[in-house]
Order: sequence, then structure tokens, then C-alpha cells
Amino acid sequence: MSTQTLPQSIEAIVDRCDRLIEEPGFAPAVAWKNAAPNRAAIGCFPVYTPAEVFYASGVLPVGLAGGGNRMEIAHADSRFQSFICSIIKSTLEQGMTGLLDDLDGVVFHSICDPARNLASVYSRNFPNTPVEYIHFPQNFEAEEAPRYLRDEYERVALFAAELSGRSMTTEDLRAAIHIYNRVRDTIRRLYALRRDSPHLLRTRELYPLVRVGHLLPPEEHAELLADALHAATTREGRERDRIRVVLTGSFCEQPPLDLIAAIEDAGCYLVDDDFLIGRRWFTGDVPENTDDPLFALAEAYLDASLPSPVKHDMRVSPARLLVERARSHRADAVIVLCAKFCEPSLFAYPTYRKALQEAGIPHLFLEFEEKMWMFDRIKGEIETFVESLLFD
Amino acid sequence: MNIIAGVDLGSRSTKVVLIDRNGKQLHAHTTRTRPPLIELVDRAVDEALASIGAGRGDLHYIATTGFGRSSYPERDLQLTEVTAAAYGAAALFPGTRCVLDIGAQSSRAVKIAPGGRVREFKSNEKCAAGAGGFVERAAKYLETELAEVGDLSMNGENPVAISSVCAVLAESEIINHVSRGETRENILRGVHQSLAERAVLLVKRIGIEEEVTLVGGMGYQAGMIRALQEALEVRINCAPQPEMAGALGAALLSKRRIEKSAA
Amino acid sequence: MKYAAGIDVGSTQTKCIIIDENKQIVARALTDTGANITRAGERGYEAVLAAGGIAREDVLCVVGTGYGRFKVSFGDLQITEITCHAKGASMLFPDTATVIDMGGQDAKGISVQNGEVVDFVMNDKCAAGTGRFLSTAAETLGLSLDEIGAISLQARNPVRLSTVCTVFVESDIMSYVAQGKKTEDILGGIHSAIAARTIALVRRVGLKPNYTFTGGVSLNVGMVKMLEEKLGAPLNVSPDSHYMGAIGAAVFALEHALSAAAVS
Amino acid sequence: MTETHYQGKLHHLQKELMSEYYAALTASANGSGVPAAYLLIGGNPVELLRAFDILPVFPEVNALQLAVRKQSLPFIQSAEFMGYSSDNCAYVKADIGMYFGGRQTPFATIPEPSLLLCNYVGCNVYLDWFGHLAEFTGQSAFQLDIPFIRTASGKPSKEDIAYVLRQLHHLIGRCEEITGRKLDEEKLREAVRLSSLTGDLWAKIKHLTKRTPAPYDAYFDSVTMMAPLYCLRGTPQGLEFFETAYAELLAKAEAGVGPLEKERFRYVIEGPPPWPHLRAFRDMFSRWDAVAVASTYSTVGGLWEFGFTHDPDHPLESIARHLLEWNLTNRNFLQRYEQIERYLEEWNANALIIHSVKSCRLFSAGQGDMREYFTKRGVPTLLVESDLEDPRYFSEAQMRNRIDAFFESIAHRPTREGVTA
Ligand SMILES: Nc1ncnc2c1ncn2[C@@H]1O[C@H](COP(=O)(O)OP(=O)(O)O)[C@@H](O)[C@H]1O
Ligand SMILES: Nc1ncnc2c1ncn2[C@@H]1O[C@H](COP(=O)(O)OP(=O)(O)O)[C@@H](O)[C@H]1O
Ligand code: SF4
Ligand code: SF4
Ligand code: SF4
Repeated sequence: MSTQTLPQSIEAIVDRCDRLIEEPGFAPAVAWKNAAPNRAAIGCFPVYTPAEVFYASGVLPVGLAGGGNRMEIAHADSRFQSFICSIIKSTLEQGMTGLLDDLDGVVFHSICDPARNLASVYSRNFPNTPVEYIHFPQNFEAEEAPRYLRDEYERVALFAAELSGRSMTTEDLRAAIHIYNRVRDTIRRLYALRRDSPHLLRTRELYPLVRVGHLLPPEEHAELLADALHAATTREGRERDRIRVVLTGSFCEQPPLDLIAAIEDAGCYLVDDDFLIGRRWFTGDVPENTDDPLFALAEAYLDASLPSPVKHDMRVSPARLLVERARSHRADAVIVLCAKFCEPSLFAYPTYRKALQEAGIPHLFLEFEEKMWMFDRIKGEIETFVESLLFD
Repeated sequence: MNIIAGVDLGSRSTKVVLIDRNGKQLHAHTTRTRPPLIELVDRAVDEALASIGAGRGDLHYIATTGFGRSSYPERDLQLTEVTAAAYGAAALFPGTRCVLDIGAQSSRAVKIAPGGRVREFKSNEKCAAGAGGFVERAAKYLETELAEVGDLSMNGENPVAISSVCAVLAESEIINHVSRGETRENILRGVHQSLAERAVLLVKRIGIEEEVTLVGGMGYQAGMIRALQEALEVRINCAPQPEMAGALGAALLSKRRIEKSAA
Repeated sequence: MKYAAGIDVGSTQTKCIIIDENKQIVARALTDTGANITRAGERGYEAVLAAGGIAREDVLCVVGTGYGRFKVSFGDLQITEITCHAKGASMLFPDTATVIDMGGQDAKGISVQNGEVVDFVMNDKCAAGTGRFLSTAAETLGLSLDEIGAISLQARNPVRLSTVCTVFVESDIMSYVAQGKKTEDILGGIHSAIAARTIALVRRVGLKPNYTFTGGVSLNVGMVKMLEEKLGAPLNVSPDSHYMGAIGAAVFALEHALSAAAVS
Repeated sequence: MTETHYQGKLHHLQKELMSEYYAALTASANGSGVPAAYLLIGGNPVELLRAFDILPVFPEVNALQLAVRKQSLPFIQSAEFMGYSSDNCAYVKADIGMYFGGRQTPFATIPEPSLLLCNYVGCNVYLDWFGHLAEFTGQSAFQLDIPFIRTASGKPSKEDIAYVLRQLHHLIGRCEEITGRKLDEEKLREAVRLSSLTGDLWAKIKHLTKRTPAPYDAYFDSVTMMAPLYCLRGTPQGLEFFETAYAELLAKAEAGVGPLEKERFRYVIEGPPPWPHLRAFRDMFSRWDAVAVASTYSTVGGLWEFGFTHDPDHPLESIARHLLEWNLTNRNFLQRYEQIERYLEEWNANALIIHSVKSCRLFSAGQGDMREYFTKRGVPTLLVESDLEDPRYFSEAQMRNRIDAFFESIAHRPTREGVTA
């Protein structure tokens, strides 16, 4: 159904993404659902959800990415205390205010204790909404782990089939892996472009491009990304005197768009980040044509997924990976931007700090909340940091 | 004359420092921060210039810092208060490696390189906050002038314990102590100790290195300096006009920028 | 005539009430709790006795409540302000189902049935979004507490606050001032933020009309309006709402005295 | 004045046995040659270690001991200086701070681990904690991955059990490497047998508080028995301790004596205790003649009172079941609601206290919902907040105000006979 018209400008594409992101509800998913029988849509917590398994079963996985800074939390904070991160509350709040009514179910998994308990609280508060929970193996060394995860995915596929009324075939799964591979591949290219020519693609632009993937069917997203890649590559621009920064920490709850812009405006080129890991979580393509594509997916999680503080792969030191990432991206500095009260990311920080100090890479530690509205304080911190690198 | 002005728009007070092209300080004064900020800065700078017999025409360059740094459109350079205070402290005490900046509402610990470049810094967080404003309110409960606070605290023999992390809740503790009949001296010393403990937590997070210089208005309070010295177990430098460090740093860094671009 | 007294030693102010045997309020006194909590109770008590021209011996029973209730050592009983606010509210407004109490250091929601507490919630260990927040805001803007409520009602474009943390609100306000925002819009934003937070808190015990608003902040007309707007329901507010804890305590004192008399 | 504390034989024996245990830790630290393994309380597989004569070290127990002795804060702070956040679990911070402070505590020198056994049971923080210990000690941690209970039945699946069993075999391999000895199956069976007897006694002790008055406080007194339950389970000393405890508590029950002069309120309590302020917290309840008849916290290491026993004939299977199914931490949040409901009903309690701790989100995330759930069902429920390790989060006046108001409010209500479900 590609309606290839005039090449669009990157600004126009980003603008469209911004609008989609800020619009409450899930109109694209609903349209997709209504376009054919045996389709359903499910909300998922963005980190590491196996989108392919759902999509192959006729279920569009929609990323739950919090409530942003316009939503007022009026109900959910009676269920989760003040020391729990915002995305937990805003997800529940969305449920309680009917904003998730277009979704046919929700899936959570073992990323952290609050998200796990949310699965229970969610199912209690919405007895009519099917809720699924995936256990990701935490023992990356065990040879039985891929098999275990494969079986877990199979269980999830049965759950998905119940929602859509359609069981997935091996062919379906191969096709789903194929389309998501395409999405991820284009995202990787966009990331590479930003790494090599950060003046051609701002993070404030790249971010919404990836983020709409939480809302759109993968085919549509793949197309949008391809257009964006083309537009960005052919753009004109001049590299400026800014510091190159790798941003890490905000893999789950997402910072406000204005905060991302503020970081850049303070004088940084963000050359890598871990935003939205759920849209791009493998380091390369997942093999499409194996006999058991479920197994291939499971193996890819264990051996080829991007690191994050909710994946506890003891074979590698996340802190060392961060240092390597900073080096390979020719970064002048690292900003650790953690969601307030996000224990996994806060726990990662001391090890990062030690490794970065030992490697002589300057870093700045910051905390944000999705509901942040004023940025004066945090801007002051970033400006100081930039000043400390620019002035001598 | 080629005068450089550094203006520090703090939450409570606005500080102006004038220097000449050799970096010599010509003038320094403080005025209360009151909106509108543009007029405030204009007036403060004019007054400063007038006091040394100069006028607007002599002003070559103006740098702003502090929370209101971007509110003054005529600025040539804007710097955050951390950067500015670091350069100011380094100018006042060249051996400084660690700057503690305690103002009315915020406190920060900054590790610096020789010359003043910031290496690492840490600002106070919510719930562990507590700065000059806390002392001001304590002084009010105790019906004491701010200017006396420092000396009274020096005379406290048995400082009271203040354990609340939140500065607001800590005030109720102060009230409690007053009701138990504690002396002003002991309470104020307790207040300074609790602020010093918070400062230690900040400093230790970046790692302490000597020399340590205290800047910001709290430097006027002898009791605060002593409490910091005891808590950190190091000697603390403090200038006679400690709250001017930011404005001075902004002016001096301007001078460096001017020289650099001339070269 | 015999009397009963309730003394509410709050974090900021001490409120004292004397009622007669018919539960009519005959005297009130409002004093600053100030530095000496132990003396605050006694001082307030003296003030209320003087205000009513009542002799100590004619008071059958005294109940202490509030944060400093244990300091009302001359009292006969100590009861928490939660129980007392429920009691007092039900005396003045018998249909009360929900009490919203906003004091100096905390905010509470109390679900009430026949004057008794069914359930209650308080804000967590934090001074965010309380009366103290309003005092700090007033101080930062150079206004008095009595004015801010009325000014907030003039807000056209209320600002959004990023925090209701009492320690950090000053910097938010200063930022808005630096941006040139109008005082009424800043105050409008402040009242709106606190009202929203308070309602979210009270919702935990169930938002059941009829509502009675108690505590010092009930004197703030801006907050009354804002809460009513957000609740979509009227609030019972009396000129004595600030005394509600003391009124409840006095009613307990009277009941205690009467039942003691019945026993003997 | 109400007596809020009693010191029976069991307390003395506890002190004696625990100091022997700590002496063994110190000896290991000083080179006695007995290897030590760090492991976590949640559903701990201590029997397996006993079979290899490996000393179990529970960092959680050490952390809470520090807190009880009011010595946790400096360690917490030194971890915060390393970059740990004030929002991170303070058990971890106290432990890491202590580790870098030379592993010296007032009760023992904690040995370096020969094995870091991360029995991941529910708590995701466990993974970070042992991951960091691994990074700092240069040791590799053994991740025992226990799938979370996520089925409607509340049971682990066949796949789950098989997966855990396979990992237990790997663990045995690791223990064999460390000790240079093959697994002695007889020894394992014996440890499991001792464990099963211990567990039975513990279950019986727990059922004693169904009586009125409850012979002991199922929160404040249970914690005395929890350290032996973890540190000594699977040994003859552990069994001896529980025999003594049961006899003593049974005698009290028969005599109709409880920890309070008069028992007025019976409550269930959810959440870990505020260790740094345990005494003050207890007194807030004693003032109201309120006794805890059941606590969820006492089931983090195992849920024996609901029918679990180790099976010496199937030692590994029963260890796997213990890890997967029979402990609080690996069960989902709604199973906890069921557990509390059973306590309210079968233990005849008339109120629920939720002590919500900031450190432990495993326990606390969602307790607001729990409050809502039980309040709606007519159970008077109070939620209070503080912390289990960090002394800074306890505000005595506020805590007391809430507890007083709560009991004032239920004192005025007609007393319930149990609670209608
Ligand atoms: N003359 C003085 N004597 C004692 N304390 C003072 C004096 N001047 C300022 N302070 C203290 O310093 C604080 C203000 O410091 P300052 O650095 O000016 O703050 P800011 O830059 O945030 O406006 C006040 O809150 C007060 O506690
Ligand atoms: N005249 C007034 N107008 C508006 N607000 C007021 C007035 N008087 C008191 N308040 C508010 O009431 C608060 C004190 O409330 P109160 O119920 O007495 O609290 P507490 O019992 O904790 O002392 C003050 O912090 C202030 O915000
Ligand atoms: S932001 Fe962090 S704490 Fe919150 S749900 Fe995500 S991983 Fe969990
Ligand atoms: S009011 Fe105090 S406790 Fe509450 S958020 Fe602010 S600093 Fe923290
Ligand atoms: S989060 Fe809870 S269960 Fe996990 S280590 Fe901390 S206290 Fe223990």
C-alpha cells in the first residue's frame, strides 16, 4: 500500500511523529485492527517484549511509554507509593482513566519489582483485561536457558492466539521477524548516521522517529523510517563545536521531549542513547529462516540483545560495555540519565561511575521524571557540565 | 575605561562585581533580588559604575550567572553559578581544589582543577536540601538577627541533634528544641552542624581534596565555618565577602574569554 | 453552667474551644504554638478561659489533641486530631461523610460515619503540598497568607508547578518570576497543584459527599474554590473550621465528663 | 505498665547458637578452611550447602543485624559515596559499605565468599546486589534463576521445575569444584531430613498464634526465630532450637499467657520491620494491647505453615519446590492477598497493618492497592511508611499519630468476630 509521493523533509516526518506521540489513545492500532478480521492489539512494557511473537499471532504490540508530562496522576498514586517510578503509575492511571480501552490485553515481564507487581495490580483492577507475564531467564550461562525461553515464548503465543482468534504458523513468525528486522535495521542506520554526522540528525528528531514505532504497525513504521533516513542523509548542515555525548540510563521510563532538546541545546551532540530499547533491541538481524524461529528469537535475546540494567548477563560487565561504547562513538563524555526511583538504572550507576573514572571519561549523573515540566535545575547541571568541558 | 562586570542573580540577592582589564576588583556590592530582573540588573550595574565614578560607556563586557542568568538580554556571556563560583574561588584562593557553595536555597560541592575548571560537581537533592534559607527561618523562630547567628552558634556548648532530612520538617524539630528550653546557642550550633553534615554528604560523593573553599552567603557565619571544619576535618578558606565569588568568577572568566579571542 | 474544653496544639497554631453542656461553643482562642509547645497548651487554655470569662473549676474535662497533644499535661485525655476532626465536623455538619483537613504540616482525608472515623489517610512523611507550602509561597512572593487565596482567584493562565515540594517550590516560583509570569497566575498554579494533590489523597478513602473542609487552610478562599471546582461539589466550611480539631476534642471532653458522671 | 518483651529459654538459646554461628563465620574469615557461600533468604536452598559443609552467609541477615544495633547508617552512607542512590535498597548499601569497610561487624568478621549463590527468587535487586559483589570481588556469581509464579493456579509449570532442577545440578557441580568433593547424597538427605523436621516445628509454632491470647507476637517475636531458621536449618542445632522454641511457646499457649497482659486487638502485619527502630515500633502497638497474630514477613524464607515440608526422599525436587513455590518472595502479589486473607480468617484477626518500606519494592510496590483491596472488604487497614534498614526514614511522632488514630477508630467500632471474606 505504499503511497510513494514527493520526498518528505525530515522536519515534516518528525512533526507527524510528534503529533502521533502526543495524541492520547491508539488510533493507528485501532485502524489496523479494524482493517482485517482476527486482529487484536496489546499493550506491552517497552523493554524486550518479543514483538514478533505477538505480531505473528495477529496481535499488534503497542508500547506503553508512560503518560508524558501532560497527564495528571489522580488515581494511580493511591496504589503505588511515592517512591515508585512514574511510568508504573502513569500506566495504571491510563488504565484507570480508560485510555487503554482500545487495547485487548497487556503484557508485563520480569524487568523490575514494581513492573512485576504492577502485573498483579493491573489484573486485579481490570479483571476483564487479559494480562500476561513473561519470565525472562536471568541465568545467561545456563545451557537450558534458550530452550526455557523458547517454551515461554510458545506459551505467550498461545495467549496471543486467544486474543486474536488466530494461531501463528512458522511462516507467520518468519514474516514477523523479517519485518521487525527491517525496522531495526533502519533504526541502526539512523543511529549510525547520527553517530557519524550528528549535525544531520538531532536526537530530538531521531527519538520521535523511533518512538512512533510503539504506535504504528511495523510495515508502516519501516516505511516512515526509510523516508526519514533518506531525508536525513540528503540534508545539508555543518558540524558545530559541541561535545559528543553518550547518553545512558533511560531505557524504560522516557524523558519529556523538551528535556532531550534541552540537553542538546546546552551544547551536546548525543551520539548514542538507550532510549526505547523495545524498538531496537537486537544488535543484528534475528535469523529468519531457521527451522525453529522461536528458538532463534530466544537465543537472540540471550546472546544478541542490547544491554540494559534490567538484563543481568553476568558474562559481561555493563560498565565495561559502556566505556567501550563511549570510545567507539568517539564521545567526549557520558551522561547517565536515570528515571527517578528506577532502581535498576540507579543500581547500575556506581559501577558505571567507577569504570568511567578509571577510563578518564567525564560523566554527569542526572535524574528525570516523565512528568517533569520545568527544566531550569537540570539545565543548569548540564550547562555546567558542558562549560567544564569547553572552558579551561 | 574598560570595565568588566560580573552579575550573579541569586535567588535572594543579586551581586555585582566590577574588574578592570588587569583583573583588579574595582567594586562589589549586593542588593536584594526583586523582579523585574532586567531593571534590577540595569540599576545594580549603574549604581556600581557610579560608585567608582564611571558610566555605561566605560562598561566593556558583562557576564551573568545565577538562576536568573538568562533573563538579562544585554549579557555578553552567561555562565552557571557552579562554573562561576569555581573560578571565583580559585582566584581568591589559588590552592582551592574543592569549592562548597552554600547559598540561600541550594548547596553544591565542586571539585576543580588548578585555575578553576570544574572537574566534578554535585548539587543538593530534594529531601536532603537545606541551605541559608533554613538558617534564616531558624533565626526567625529564635527571634535572632541573621548577623548574630554565626557568633551565637560559636558559643553553643551542647549542639542539639536535628535528624530530619527534609528542611521543612527539620524546622519542626527546631521548634521542639525551643520548647524543651534549649538555648539559642545550642540550637544554632545544631543547625550549623546539620547543614555541615549535609555538605559532607555532598563533598564525599565527589571525593574531598584540599584546599576547601566556602563561598556563598553562609560564609558570613563563623559557626558554619567551624561546623564544616569539624565535619570535614580540614581547614576551610573563606573570603571576607564570600557571596561575591560567583560574580567575581563570572567577571574573571569574561576577561579570559576576551583575551583569548583577542589572541 | 458546666463546660468542657478542647485544646488542639498544632504545629503552627494552637486552637482552643470551650463548649457548654448543650455543645454550644462559648469561647475560642487562637494562639501561635510558637517556640514552647508545653507552654502553648497552657497559654491557649488560659486565653480561652479568659475569652469566655470562665473559671477553671467550671470546666469538667479537658481533652488535648493535635501534634502536641502529649504536651497538654493538664488535660484528662489525649486523642489524635484525626478522631477529633471527624467528631467536630460531624457536630457542625451532621451529614459530613468526608473530612478534608489541611493543616500546617499535613493533609488528611477522613471518611466519617456518625461522627466516627471509618478510614483515614495522611500525606506521607513529607511537607509537600501542605499549609506550609502555601506559607512558603506567600513569603517568596512577599505577600501575606490572608491575601494569597483571593489573589489566586484572579488567575487567567495558571502556571504549572513541577513540584509540590516545599523546599524546592521557592526555586520554581523564582523561575516563573524570572520569566515574568503574573503573581496571580503563579498563585493560581500553586493552589491548583495543591488542590489536585489533596484530592488525589482524599480519593483513597473514597470521594463521598458531603464534604467538610477543616484546618487552617480552610480559611483560604482560593483553596476552597479550587477544591470545589475540582471536586465538582460544594464544601462545608464554617468560620470555625480552623477550630475543628479543638471542637471535636471538646465534644469528647464533654462526653467523657458526662459518662464519668453517669458512672459515679 | 504492660510487659512488652519477654526473654524465655528460646531467646537465650538463640543468642548462644547465633554466636556460635557467627564465631564460625569469623573463623572462616580468619582462615579456618571452611568455605563460605553468600546466598539470599528468599526460599534459600541452604540444605545443599550443608551437604557440602559450606557455611551459609546471608548478607540480608548481616544487614539487619547492623540495623538493629543502629550501626547501618555509616555503611549506607559510604555506599552512597560510591554512587549508590538514596533510593536504592538499603540492605544492599549496608552490605556493600560493610564489604568495603573490611567486613568487620560487631558480631563477626564476614568471610570472603567462595561461592556467590544468587538464588534469584522474585527480587530483582538480588541480581544487582550479587552482580555487584561479583564485580567487586572478581568472583563469578552463580545465578540460580527461579521463574516467577505467573500462572493462575499459583503453581510452577512442569517446565519451571525441570529448568530449576537442571540448574541445581549445575550448582552441585560448582560446589563440587569448590570443595573438591563429590556430593554425598546421604548427607544431603540428612540435611533435608533435619530441615523437614525443623520446618514442621516452625509451622506448628506459627499455628499457635491462632489461639487467644496468642502466646507470642507473630511479628516482633517471630523475628527472633528467623535467623536460626535460615542460618541453622539443616543442622542438629537448628532442630534443637526449634524443639525448644516449640515446647516453650506451646506451654505458654496452654497456660493462656501472651506477650501482653491483656490482648485487645489481633492484627496481621505485612511488610518487613523497621529494624533500626524495632523497639519503638513495638511499643506503639503494645500501648494499645495489640498483638500480631500473623506476618507475611516471616514467610520470606519459606511458607511452611501452609503445608510445605522438605522431602528427604526427593531432596532436590523439594528444594526446587521450596525455591519456586513455597516462599513469599517468588509468589505474585495477588497470592500475597490470599495469604493475608487466610491469616485474617484462620488466625482470627481484626485488622491489617501494612508497613511499607522504601527500600524493598518487592514488598512495597503496590501496597496502596492492597490497602484499597482490604479496606473495600471491610478490613480496617492502616498503611504506614518507613524503612527496614535506613534509620533516616522513621518519623516517630508521625508513625505514632497514625497508629493511635487507627486504634482509636477501631476501638469505637463494634468488634468483629474474625473478618467476613
Ligand atoms: N550578613 C550575613 N550574615 C549572616 N548570614 C548571611 C549574611 N548574608 C547572607 N547570609 C546567609 O547566606 C544566605 C544567602 O546566600 P547567597 O549566597 O547570597 O544566596 P543566593 O545566591 O542563593 O541568593 C542567606 O540565606 C543567609 O543565610
Ligand atoms: N488567615 C489565614 N488565611 C489563610 N491560610 C491560613 C490562615 N491562617 C492559617 N492558615 C494556614 O493554615 C495553616 C495552619 O493550619 P492548622 O490547621 O492550624 O495546622 P496545624 O494544626 O498543623 O498547626 C498555615 O500553615 C497556613 O497555611
Ligand atoms: S523505569 Fe525502572 S523502575 Fe520503572 S518500570 Fe522501568 S525499569 Fe522498572
Ligand atoms: S517537602 Fe521535604 S520531604 Fe517533601 S519532597 Fe520536599 S524536601 Fe522532600
Ligand atoms: S529489595 Fe527487598 S527483597 Fe530485595 S534485597 Fe532489598 S530488602 Fe531484600
